[in-house]
Amino acid sequence: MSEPEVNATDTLFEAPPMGEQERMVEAILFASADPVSVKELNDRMPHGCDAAEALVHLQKRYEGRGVHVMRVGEAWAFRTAGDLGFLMQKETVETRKLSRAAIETLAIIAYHQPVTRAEIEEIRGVTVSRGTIDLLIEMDWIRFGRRRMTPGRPVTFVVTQNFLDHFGLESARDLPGLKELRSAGLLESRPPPVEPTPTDEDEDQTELFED
Amino acid sequence: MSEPEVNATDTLFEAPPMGEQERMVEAILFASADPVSVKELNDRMPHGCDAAEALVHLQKRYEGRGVHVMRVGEAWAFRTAGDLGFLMQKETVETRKLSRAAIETLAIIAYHQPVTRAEIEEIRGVTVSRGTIDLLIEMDWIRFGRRRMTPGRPVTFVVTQNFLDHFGLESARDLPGLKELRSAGLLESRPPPVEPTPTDEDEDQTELFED
Amino acid sequence: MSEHHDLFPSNDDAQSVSDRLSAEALIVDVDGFEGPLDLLLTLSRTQKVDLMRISILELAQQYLDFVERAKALRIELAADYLVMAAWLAFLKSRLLLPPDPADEGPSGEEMAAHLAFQLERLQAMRNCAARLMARDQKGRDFFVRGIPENVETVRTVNYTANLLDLMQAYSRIRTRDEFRPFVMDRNDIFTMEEALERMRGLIGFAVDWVDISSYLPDGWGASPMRRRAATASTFAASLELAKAGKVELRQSETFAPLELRRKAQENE
Repeated sequence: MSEPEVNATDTLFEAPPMGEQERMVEAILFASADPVSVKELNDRMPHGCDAAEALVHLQKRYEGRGVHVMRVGEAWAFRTAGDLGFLMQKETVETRKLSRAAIETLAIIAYHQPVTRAEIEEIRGVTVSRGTIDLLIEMDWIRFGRRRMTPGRPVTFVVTQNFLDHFGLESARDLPGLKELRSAGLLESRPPPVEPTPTDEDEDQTELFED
Repeated sequence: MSEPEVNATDTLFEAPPMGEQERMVEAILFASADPVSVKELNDRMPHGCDAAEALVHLQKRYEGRGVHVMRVGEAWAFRTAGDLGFLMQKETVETRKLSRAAIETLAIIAYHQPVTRAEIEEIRGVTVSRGTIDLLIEMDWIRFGRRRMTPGRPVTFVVTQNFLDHFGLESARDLPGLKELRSAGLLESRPPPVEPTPTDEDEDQTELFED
Repeated sequence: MSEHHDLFPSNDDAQSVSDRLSAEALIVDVDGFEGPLDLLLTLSRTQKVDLMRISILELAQQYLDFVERAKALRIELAADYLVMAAWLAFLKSRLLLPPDPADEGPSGEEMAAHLAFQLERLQAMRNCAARLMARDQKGRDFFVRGIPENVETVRTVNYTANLLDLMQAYSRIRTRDEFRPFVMDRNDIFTMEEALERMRGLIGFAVDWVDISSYLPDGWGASPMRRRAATASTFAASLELAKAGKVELRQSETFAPLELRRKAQENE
């Protein structure tokens, strides 16, 4: 439209062969940011072209291919073949260290199972967030144990077989006791920092993970 | 992770037939505006696929079509055929007019890469303004290469994948006229004869030309 | 433009009008040149020969003429143009004079060859730039997919922890109680209150000057820590008593023993 003289000269020539017209439709549909109507195709192609016919050929050519020529309302566009939609997903796997809150909760469950949430909180001295428990359950490291036969019948948590497998333990009883930990030099000899660390708060999901 | 059994079962089967793999590559390349590397193709396709081979078939299939399978460095992309550009006036994005300095600097980087700023200046005979380099980096046509292992460890510049993509080059080796320039010795960095160079001229000599 | 015609009458009548115009344009557009090398390259075109066969001597003369004319026109040339002029003048002299065998350094021919190489290389890069820009370009001649489909990223996170992490976490919790907030061990503290109490009972006897160290409680002089605590509190208690007007303090000189005696009460 901006160069009307192009169209004027085009009329002097025959319309391009159908194979060429098909190529043109192919390129236009490919590059356009929106589906393109037959009218717009004809407007953009040289004078005498028959976009509708070219579309029929093109559609046939793409039958069974990885992309199809699809009608979208009054317009046309390329679309990924329905059976290949799974390729449009990209899976990424990220490895992160378990947060301090989560590992402590897990340790308490392992050493004290079956243990209720209230007991975990008492031992840790801070509340245990739902997210921490959920994460450990989702990882299949802990599961619900029997309910405690005390008022309120609280649920208990125990470690799973998967936990034992992951940590290479025969049973949770094989975990070394405090005395052994101390003799193995695993006990921290210095008091924890006075300043409360954010993970101690355990309020927030985001704080579940260490940076 | 959410469906770990999918991957597990995939390995139980043979890789899909090559025709299917070709369809997959076709779908993935069609869906992306940017070139996709062979590695990413393989990552996204089912286990056992050979994207590189599928690409050979696919490239052949699109020979002479309205869109082509183009190689861009280590990656691949569909691009409309160059002879059909006239149909796309609507899609054309008005590109910034590059200064002569920018174009020459770009060409020197492309043909001499990796090249230091001092070498660019030596070839052009003028200092390269910071803005020129910045502009080319901003356009994602050049990037920093490795530092040169010479005194001062100067940074070098190389062209990017986007540069290759923009100019329809498979690799920097396909730059037009590269061979001829090399055989003519014009790509060698030939140091000037040791003694007086224009830059370390004595003061009194320049004074000859002052009023 | 036209006024420069008179200022620069061509010295070669055979030169075509266009050549003369371009020669003048050189002067007028001196700002348009990208440095002396660019100017040299443009001047070299007037020789109408291949760059490989260009006469560097002639080129040097052309450049020097240019600088002369610019000077006559009172056009201020940037320093690098003048530096190049100086270098070319030097090169010219080397090319014209017979080589001095005592002279070390590159010969005029070597210098000229390098300049020719530089010009040829710059011209080659100019041609490359032109060929590059003449290529089909993305977004102008060929196009990318107009409706790209977003690749959905399914991110899975693997959390890791090993047995050591687990045990360390547990020990951390279980040993937390062993580290109560720091509380002063009071066994070795002799408070000021205690010192006051003790001294109140004793100062009645201090009619004469007494070294206050004699008020230290029994058994507190042995360990240094206890002695320090008792001395400090006894000293503080003495000050307190002096402030209350019960005793007088004196010290004969710096670091001499501090002495105390009961203050006579007026109403006693």
